[in-house]
Amino acid sequence: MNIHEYQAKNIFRRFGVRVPNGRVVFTKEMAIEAIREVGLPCAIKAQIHAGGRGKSGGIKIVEDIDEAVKAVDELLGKEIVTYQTGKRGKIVSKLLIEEAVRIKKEYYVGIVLDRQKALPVMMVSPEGGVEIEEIARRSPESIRKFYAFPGYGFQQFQFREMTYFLGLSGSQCKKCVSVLTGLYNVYRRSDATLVEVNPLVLTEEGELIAIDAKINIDDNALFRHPEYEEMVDESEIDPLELEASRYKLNYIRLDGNVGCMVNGAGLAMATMDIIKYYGGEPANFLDIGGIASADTIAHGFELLMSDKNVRAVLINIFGGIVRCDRVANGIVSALENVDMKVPLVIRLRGTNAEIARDILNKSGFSFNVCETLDEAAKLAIDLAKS
Amino acid sequence: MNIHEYQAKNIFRRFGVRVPNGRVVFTKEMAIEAIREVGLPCAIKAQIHAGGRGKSGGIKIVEDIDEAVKAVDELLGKEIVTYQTGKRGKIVSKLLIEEAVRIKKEYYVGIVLDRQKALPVMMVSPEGGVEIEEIARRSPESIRKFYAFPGYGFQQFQFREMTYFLGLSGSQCKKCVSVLTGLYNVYRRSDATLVEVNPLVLTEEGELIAIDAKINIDDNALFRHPEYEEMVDESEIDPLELEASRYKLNYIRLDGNVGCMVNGAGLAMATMDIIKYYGGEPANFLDIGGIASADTIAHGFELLMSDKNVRAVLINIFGGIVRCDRVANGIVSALENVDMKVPLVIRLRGTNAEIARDILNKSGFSFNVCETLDEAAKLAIDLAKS
Amino acid sequence: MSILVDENTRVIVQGITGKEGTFHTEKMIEYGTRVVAGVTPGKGGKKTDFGIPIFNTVKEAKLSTGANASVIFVPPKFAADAILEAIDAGIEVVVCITEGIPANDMIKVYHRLKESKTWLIGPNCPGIISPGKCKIGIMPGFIHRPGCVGVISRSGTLTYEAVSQITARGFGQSTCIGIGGDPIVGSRFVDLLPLFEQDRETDLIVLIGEIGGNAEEEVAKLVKKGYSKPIVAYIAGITAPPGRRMGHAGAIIMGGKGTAREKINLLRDAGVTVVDSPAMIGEAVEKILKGNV
Amino acid sequence: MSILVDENTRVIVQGITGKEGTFHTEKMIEYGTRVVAGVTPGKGGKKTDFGIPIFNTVKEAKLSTGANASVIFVPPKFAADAILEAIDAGIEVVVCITEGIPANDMIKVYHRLKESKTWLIGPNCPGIISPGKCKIGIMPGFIHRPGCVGVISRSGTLTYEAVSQITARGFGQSTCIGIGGDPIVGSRFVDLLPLFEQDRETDLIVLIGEIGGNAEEEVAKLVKKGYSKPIVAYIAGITAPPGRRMGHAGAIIMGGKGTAREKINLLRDAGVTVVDSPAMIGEAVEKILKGNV
Repeated sequence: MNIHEYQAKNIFRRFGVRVPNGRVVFTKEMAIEAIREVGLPCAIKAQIHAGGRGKSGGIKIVEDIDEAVKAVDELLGKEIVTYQTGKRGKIVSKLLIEEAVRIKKEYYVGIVLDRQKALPVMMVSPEGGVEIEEIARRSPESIRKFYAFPGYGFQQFQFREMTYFLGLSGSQCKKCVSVLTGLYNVYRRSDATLVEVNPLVLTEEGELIAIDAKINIDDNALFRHPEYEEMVDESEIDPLELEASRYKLNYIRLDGNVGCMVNGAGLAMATMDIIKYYGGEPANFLDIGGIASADTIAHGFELLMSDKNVRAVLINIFGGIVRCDRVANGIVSALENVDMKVPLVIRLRGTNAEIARDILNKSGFSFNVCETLDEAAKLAIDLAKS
Repeated sequence: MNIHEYQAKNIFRRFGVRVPNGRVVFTKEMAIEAIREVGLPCAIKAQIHAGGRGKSGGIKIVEDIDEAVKAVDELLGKEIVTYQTGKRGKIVSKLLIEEAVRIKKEYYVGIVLDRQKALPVMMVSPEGGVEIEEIARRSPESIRKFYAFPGYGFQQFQFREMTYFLGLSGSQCKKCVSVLTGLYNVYRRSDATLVEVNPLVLTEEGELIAIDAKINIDDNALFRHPEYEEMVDESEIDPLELEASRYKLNYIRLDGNVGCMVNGAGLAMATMDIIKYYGGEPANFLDIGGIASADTIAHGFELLMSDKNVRAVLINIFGGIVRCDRVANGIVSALENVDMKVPLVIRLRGTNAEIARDILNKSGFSFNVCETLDEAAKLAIDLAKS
Repeated sequence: MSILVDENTRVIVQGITGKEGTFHTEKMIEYGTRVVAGVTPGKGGKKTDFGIPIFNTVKEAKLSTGANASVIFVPPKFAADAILEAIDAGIEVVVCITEGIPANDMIKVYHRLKESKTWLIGPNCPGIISPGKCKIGIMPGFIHRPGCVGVISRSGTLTYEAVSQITARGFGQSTCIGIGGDPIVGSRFVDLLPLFEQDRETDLIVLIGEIGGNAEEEVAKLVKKGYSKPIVAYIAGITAPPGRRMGHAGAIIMGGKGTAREKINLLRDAGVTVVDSPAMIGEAVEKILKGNV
Repeated sequence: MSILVDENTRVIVQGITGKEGTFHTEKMIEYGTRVVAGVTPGKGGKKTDFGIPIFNTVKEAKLSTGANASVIFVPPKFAADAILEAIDAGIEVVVCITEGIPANDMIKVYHRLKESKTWLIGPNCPGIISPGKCKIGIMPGFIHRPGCVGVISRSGTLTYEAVSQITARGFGQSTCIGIGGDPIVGSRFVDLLPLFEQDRETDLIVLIGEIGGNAEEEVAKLVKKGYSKPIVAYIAGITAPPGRRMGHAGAIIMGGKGTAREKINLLRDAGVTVVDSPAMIGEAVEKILKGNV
């Protein structure tokens, strides 16, 4: 689960990590009031769930009120496209107005789960301010990794080693150990999968402040953290994806024209891949779950039909535990309630696949029933083009 | 650090472990008021720091008010001698008045540090109500041990296994898992070295209640638990031992007549042992610490002189880092301020031991200076007898 | 032969009285798996409709029935604890079907597991099957047939697709294992490949990977050091957009690492036959087994 | 020869700028120990009065000086962290002098230690000395002389007593180790006895035990299985009352277990020469070494 920068900063505050004085606003009026309160110069930051926001003009540092108003106008209600948003971008509905701090030095601190060691890893670098991938490319020796102790987390000596690696000295060392401890506590107590501060800055005044803040929460652990549920920003989620999640469907909207409906995430990705392989473009990822019921199939159809880009639909179901004849009946009964405007290619494999084909053929609806994945993919692409 | 049963039960309550309704009282009047409040029948329990209290008459169950008053009279202000108190016993200055519960079944639960595995171990037995050592002798198969996971403590499945081993079933299982979880939380969050409930009882009403409660806190971890400092009951500590602890001396009063003053715990025990070996009786254990200063020596003398049983004193100092001549000077200057009424045997070994002997011999005080431990022990015993 | 499970495997079902547990226990028994006990705390002493005895704890179940494997159908909140219980009881092969276990819970399980002798398959996986001998999990048994192809996969239905392609071409499987799609799984590709290497019945391994993590990169390293049997691989997710989660917690690309393209290149470089389309798995297997490469 | 430390051992002092650290660093250098670095966070870059370079972290100190041992004079609150830092830096022999470390902190250290290649001596111990070669700790160096007796002990001054008896009879020591009096120590008797067994220079071991715990019981078991060198033992605390703590956290008898009498009986039964009085240690050593048993 993603949360906004301003929400992450509120959590940081609770764990004793300093962040700039700031306010979140939703309107131009609120923004101007906030700018007066926070003072100038200040930072105006679009609150959207997508990496690469800075590079795409989503963050503006302004010196005077005219500049500030101009920045607010340029951001609020506008679309920002980053490498993570896809072509459609994200509409900015919230701004964080923050005091500007006088930066002496920028650091990077990130905590993620290391899958290979099955342990949280803390990465620190004195080369903060640019993306960690870029630091890794430009000066890999400037990143150092520290692994938690199983069951005991990070130790004080590790925080000290990080501090000295960052090049801090004197009274700043204690402050830095305390910031790093606080960030790890955020990670640990939130069941986070990512806590990232880039940059953590040393100010001219000698304070350590988290200028940016990113937290991802482990969705599987949300039952332990009811406090985070209210942080979900539904406006951030594609409306179709939001609807899908209500039906426990796994849907991700893409930019192509071949709609896909598949059971299982791996098979769904494979179906997208084969469409691409034969020169088509998948319109979405849609996993209706290992067990395909009539209900989930009906909701899946609705989703696909809501995407105006979809010109053909490919259904690829591997009937394992669930019998294909039941799936076929589900498709037929779903079609009775959904207005299908585009051609439909169906491929059913597994138990009772032949009975299923009979059911489909006799249903009165017009389908293209295929045997193999190859055949189905090629046909769907052709139909989408015509 | 030891705490009283009533204090332990207050901690149990905080961690959700049920204990009987009760009040701690210091006078007969308070006791009678408490008995009225708690109701009859009730339990009247002497609050002293010593095991074996039950067997020595320190716990009385009374049915009516006459019995109750009699029990209070028999306990309050009286001395209780158990196998742990030594001959002198403990004066009872506090009573715990508790409602009597209708016991259906008694269990044993104890959590201690297992030194060999370096892990907390939970021991449970369905044969509660008698001492664990006795259970171990009578029916070792009725005790089962569970070890914590390093860094992660005990797991839910272990609490379930304990519960089923105790023979609980139905709705009592959840209650039992919750009690066991609570007890482990007491252990963990208090930095305890021992948490023991004997008996944990199943009442006729189907509730699980800790009838007794014992907690020992790791002295070394007290800095993390300022809340426990106020629980120290100085009236429970031998006045001499209390004074010793103020000077950071390690003093334990025993029943013999040869006072010992030694640097180092091992050497102090060895000195007691050799006195016993030659037929004498040590009056105390006194470790003045690895480094023997004039100050600690002076305080040591005061302690020994306060024990009226002491008929001779043996000083056994191994001068290692600290030079013996300095120790000798310390002894001489201490004697100038302390009135020594009994003969003194001194054995100094280590750096500058010969210079030290000269200093002692020329001091004007009458000493018996010995070379070997053998010689010193024999002489001290002889002097104590005469 | 086969790996990890065979006709002598005796299985405990943890969470046998739940909906999933009941359903799949029936399916496993139908397939011929020797399900000898169930565990549901509080229901010890009872029996299932099929006459399988239920116990309160895994230790009791093991002691009474001599079980050496267990399969877990326990809700995600309690699943890590169930795995730890099975490990602690000394169960040799533990299969955890449960999806949605918190990563922090799995960290705890993982490090305990590595100190034990238990093989954990999953979580969030379809399970393990040695066709004709033993099925522990939720895969459709009928698509499999005994044979010489070992299958390991991070995916569920995509594995069935691969298996059915292999079966359709007249070959069978020695053992098929879905290792699970979570960031932390009990057994990784590189843990299991040596078992297939030692298994006399396995002539070729089909490996189904996907974007995210570095399980496939580890395989490339292992194979490069020398692996004596041919591997046919397919890596799903070449079209997946970066930073988005494709169903599995595992199927996410972070910052350019773990892309399908990188994985494919590394595997090919190590000598693995990587097919471009998921429809080509069966064909590639046939080519190699018939010596037509 | 000797065990664990010798003339090539290069020592870091953790907490070198504290009162104890400063004092004993001087004493160690006087004895001839190669103290190559000190660690005090925040004082990195400076030097001590003796010209020893100070570093902020153990890793830096090790990297700069090639140290392979460390000794810890850090207050009890921070001592466990200092041990973990030394283990993490790959120091081979770590000696922790600090008294009063919480048991829970030592549990953490102990399990990390067992996964590492580090030998930890202590905590709450006088340290280790290979006479004439290297002294790491707080024992008075002058009472020792090089020789063929290995000494291991749970006690401090009582060890000095034993050593001085051995020296007084004209013998010397290969290595003397105070393992510490706490409930959890890094190295136990049974961990170290095999090293003495393999050390060519050691002909006999003097072992000083005490009440509490089961370190001596473990020794009895080990010796019973076969130990090739003679052991002279003394167990302190035969007069100690039950349930009372005698200085060390370790010296406490719980419920009849760990009494001196039991330990003595078990050791004798295993063939260890246990002396009745602490004054008889030197005599017993002489008898065995001169073949007068």
